[in-house]
Amino acid sequence: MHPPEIGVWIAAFLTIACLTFLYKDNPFFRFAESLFAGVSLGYYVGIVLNQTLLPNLFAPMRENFGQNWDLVVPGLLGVLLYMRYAPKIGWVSRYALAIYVTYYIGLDFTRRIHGEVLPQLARAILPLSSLDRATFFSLVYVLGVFSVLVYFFFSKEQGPITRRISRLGIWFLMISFGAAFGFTVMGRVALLIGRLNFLILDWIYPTLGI
Amino acid sequence: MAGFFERIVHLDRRWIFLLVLVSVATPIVIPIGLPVTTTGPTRAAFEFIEALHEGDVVLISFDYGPSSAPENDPMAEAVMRQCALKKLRFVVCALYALGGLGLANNVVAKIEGEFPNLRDGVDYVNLGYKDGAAAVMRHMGEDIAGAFPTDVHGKPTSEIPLMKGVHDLRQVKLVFTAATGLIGEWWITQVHPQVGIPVIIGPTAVSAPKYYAYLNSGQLVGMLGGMKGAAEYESLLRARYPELAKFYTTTRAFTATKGMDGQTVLHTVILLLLLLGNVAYFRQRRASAKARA
Amino acid sequence: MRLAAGLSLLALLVAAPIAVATPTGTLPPAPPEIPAPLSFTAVDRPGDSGDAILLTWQDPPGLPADAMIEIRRAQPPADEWAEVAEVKPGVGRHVDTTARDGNVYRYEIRVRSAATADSSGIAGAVGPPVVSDPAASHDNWFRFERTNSLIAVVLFIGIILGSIGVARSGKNIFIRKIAGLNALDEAIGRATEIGKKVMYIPGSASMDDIQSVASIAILGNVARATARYGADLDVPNKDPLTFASAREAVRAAYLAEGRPDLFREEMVNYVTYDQFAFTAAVSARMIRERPAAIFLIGYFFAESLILAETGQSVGAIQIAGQADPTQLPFFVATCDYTLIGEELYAASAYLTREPVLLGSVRGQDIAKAILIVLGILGIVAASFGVHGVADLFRTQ
Amino acid sequence: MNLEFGRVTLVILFAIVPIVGFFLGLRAPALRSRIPIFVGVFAGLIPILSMYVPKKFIAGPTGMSPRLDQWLIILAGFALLLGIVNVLQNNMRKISRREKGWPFSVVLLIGLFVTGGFGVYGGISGQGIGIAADGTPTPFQYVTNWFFQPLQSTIFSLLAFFMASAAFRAFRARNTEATILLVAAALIMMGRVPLLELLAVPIPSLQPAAASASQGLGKLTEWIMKTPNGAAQAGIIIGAALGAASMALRVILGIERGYLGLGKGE
Repeated sequence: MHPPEIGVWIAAFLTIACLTFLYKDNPFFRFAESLFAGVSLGYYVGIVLNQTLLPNLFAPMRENFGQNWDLVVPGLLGVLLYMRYAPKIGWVSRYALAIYVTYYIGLDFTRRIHGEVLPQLARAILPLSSLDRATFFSLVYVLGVFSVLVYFFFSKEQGPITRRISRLGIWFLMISFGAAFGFTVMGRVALLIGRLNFLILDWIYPTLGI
Repeated sequence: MAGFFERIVHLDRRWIFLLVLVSVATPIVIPIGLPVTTTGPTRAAFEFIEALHEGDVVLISFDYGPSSAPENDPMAEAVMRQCALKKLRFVVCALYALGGLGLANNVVAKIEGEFPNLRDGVDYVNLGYKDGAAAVMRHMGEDIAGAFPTDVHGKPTSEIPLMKGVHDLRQVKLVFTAATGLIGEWWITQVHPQVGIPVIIGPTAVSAPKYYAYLNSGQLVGMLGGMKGAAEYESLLRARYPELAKFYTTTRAFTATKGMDGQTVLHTVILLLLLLGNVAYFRQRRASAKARA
Repeated sequence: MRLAAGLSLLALLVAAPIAVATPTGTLPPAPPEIPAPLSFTAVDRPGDSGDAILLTWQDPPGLPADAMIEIRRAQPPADEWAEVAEVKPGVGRHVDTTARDGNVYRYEIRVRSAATADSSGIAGAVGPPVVSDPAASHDNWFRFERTNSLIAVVLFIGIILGSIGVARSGKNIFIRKIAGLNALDEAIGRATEIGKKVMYIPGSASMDDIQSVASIAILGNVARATARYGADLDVPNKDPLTFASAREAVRAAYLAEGRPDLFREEMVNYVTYDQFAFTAAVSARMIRERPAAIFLIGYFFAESLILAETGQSVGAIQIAGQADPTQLPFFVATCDYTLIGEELYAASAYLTREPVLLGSVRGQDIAKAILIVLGILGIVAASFGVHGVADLFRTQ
Repeated sequence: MNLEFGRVTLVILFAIVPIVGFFLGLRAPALRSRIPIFVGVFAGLIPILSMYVPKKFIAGPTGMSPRLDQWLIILAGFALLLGIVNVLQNNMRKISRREKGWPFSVVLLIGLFVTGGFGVYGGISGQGIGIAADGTPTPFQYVTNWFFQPLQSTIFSLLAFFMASAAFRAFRARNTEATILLVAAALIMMGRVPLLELLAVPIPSLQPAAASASQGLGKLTEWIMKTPNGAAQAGIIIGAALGAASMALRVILGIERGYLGLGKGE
């Protein structure tokens, strides 16, 4: 068994420095946190340059300008973003932002109705005719969906009936939140297991020669 | 006694942190080996893959990063092992920007080591990473080689034997996405409606509840929810294929099944804390009501 | 190798009719006759972007057990048939995505029995071919399978614009109390009193997510309040485009309140693009500067709980808001108030009481009411045995 | 030059119109906000149309909608520099004024320049940022493996601690709603792991009973997740989707424009 390499020692130090934040803020954590902010930003410089700009902008333009001449435009729009630092004409950066935001918002618009509202409604249309356990479950489901929707009515003052239905909706929400919380504990513990695995299996054991 | 409960109600959270640390670290050093019970979505996923035929093509998409690797890695490994045993051909890709490719390479290398008969380009192919997840997916729905012109070694996708007859996702029998965030959901909301391909998702435990709605509406075939889902899958796999046991019993390697020991201990500790917190809360409330009366 | 196979196929093709014509007994027994597929058509695949031809047929009765359907194509006037695909019986359709718009193709389809000699006695025997009319692919104007979704979209747009119109004409619109938004002023007021800052985190998503856009709208209102009270505001950002938007919104708010003197560029600052580096830096900032009010509004991911728990531990009033359900449980558990789901989008209407915004909230309510009615009608119909009601709402 | 209809239209809408708009805006301040909003209407309509109109020029692989998608990925790439400029400004100021904790700003900038430098070097030299041709990690990959990833994973793992403390504090049966929250969370936590088996470890005779009870609890967990939770999630999704769609409409039509720093009637 080889002793762990220097990288493992660095990683172990940074791991422990981050964990000390749980006890209290301290210079080790502050060092790790500042380093993390810098390194992560530098990381994205590398990622964006190598995985976005080079393959999507520079390479296509260099290899086949005739097919990709239009990519000049997003490049220019990108430069427009920086115009906000030019005091007199800062407003031209609005073009870049407006195009970016409205395109994705438009994409989102149909996705919401096409991909969320209609399929979820289709799912709630369940036959409730027979008297068995499945029907009871369907009834619970249907009640849940519609009572939560009633809770989200904003522009109507609640009458005695809608108030009760919307209260039921809140109960469904609370079941869902509690359940989702309980369900998530696992995933978070998994992350901690991952870190402690690293510290114990990759750092402590090899260092001790186990 | 009242003083004790008073202290519990306002317990410094650092004591809880210490308790968490100890209860997760202990099982790593001293494993327990608790049994795992399986759930419906995991069984549905398992049986769906079991029902595929030799030679069918499965897409395995690495849509997660290193931070959720303890949850997602065992899922991807388990599904790949199942593909290898069933002689399904699998196409690997990574759509997660932050290290999805590195994880895909690691898992593929691990499975290559376990199944020396697998031939790169024939039984599986690793297409590597591509930026712009949603656009790439839509592109794959129309033309896989267009979305991934080369595999991870730079070999043109169109020349890879496995990809003969696999032009777009319509010729693929299943997408398995091991996912940490939104990307997994896009397979369901964008690709499934586009080409009608069945999707199985291996989400992190946190996003799993959201996918029940998709399971219910039939947009999802099955799901491996978090580390528990992965451990369930491992136990299904070991039950069906005893020859896999060797990968799941080494002491040094990490498996989801082992992770479940730490999970169980910590869940027990949190539940005991909840109980204690509530008992203390009611004791204190009664005490203050008495004081007022 | 392939040539030899082709030649032997050709020989078989030629030989087959002769074998049928010859009286049995003098020659080896005739091979079992292989039927031809029925009603074969080749047309442009409807509702697509071109470059695809849809082939449909019916499997003939009496197919050999291991038969495959072989599809070939030629480009007239040339008569060279090239293989397109081989599919299993029972499918009845195939889409040729290798077709290119502007070309005319003819397709040929025939049944091929197993290629191995021992399964049916004949190696790769093929049945008589059926040839399609010439077909060409083109791109289309409408996806018919999305008719239901288009109707829904048009209806929705109509409802929203109609309600906005009604609201503009001066009709008073009621809006129910949303506790989290009522607390907003109180939280900022308290921060001003004790001289601590107000921290507003507009989520971790970029401006391509509509929750970020909603958050920026709320930030505008929060910034107006801090400008009015003279409280210090701190808006750390993860996404650079959200950062750009947030800065514009805050600047505009201070201007609108007539306090441009109080606006400082550093109020809206950029931290880093990494989710957890951002979380670490902002959590540390919370511990060091102890803001009195923290707003976590927008699209958050796993960092939600770290931020909210840290904010809770420094004793800040916390108001969270998110439309996506995944992080809501953690906000509900750790924050004083949480805007849940649609409440996030109703917030700017609630805070500004602008008729246009109120009108669109009213429109959403009408849409919800219609959905509930449709859902209940659907359930009633389904319960009385009407099939396929739910399919009306399924999208493709 | 590829002069497809869709592509030329994109260039006219999103390059020519803004250029004209720039010159018009120099003279007429009102147009400084109106033309961007006008351009935005088209940017918003393109993806909506491409959903229903499969014509090549709009929805084909190189049609307007996918092409605009590719454009905006590039635009988003440029945006990062906007953030970096701000980080430089803020930290340089801290250092030059010797504000409290300024040495940590130095650490931050070193991290930024070293990592970013490795990344830029990898891009310019053609070496890339992953594994080099000889199989060794590039400097960028080394920093990623031993600095970036451990830091990221560790901060993420803090959630395990915060889950426990948040649960302890928040899940108290104060009223009906809080009680429902508590009970649901506790049931799911019990059902997700073989907890009863763990408790039965000291008493072997109880183990079969524990296993079957655990199985039942697992089923209950599944039902809660699927039915009441699934229903509530569907309700949230439908409501939020309507809210989002309505907001989207307002943004596309230029009614909601706070994100551009434009108030009402500016």
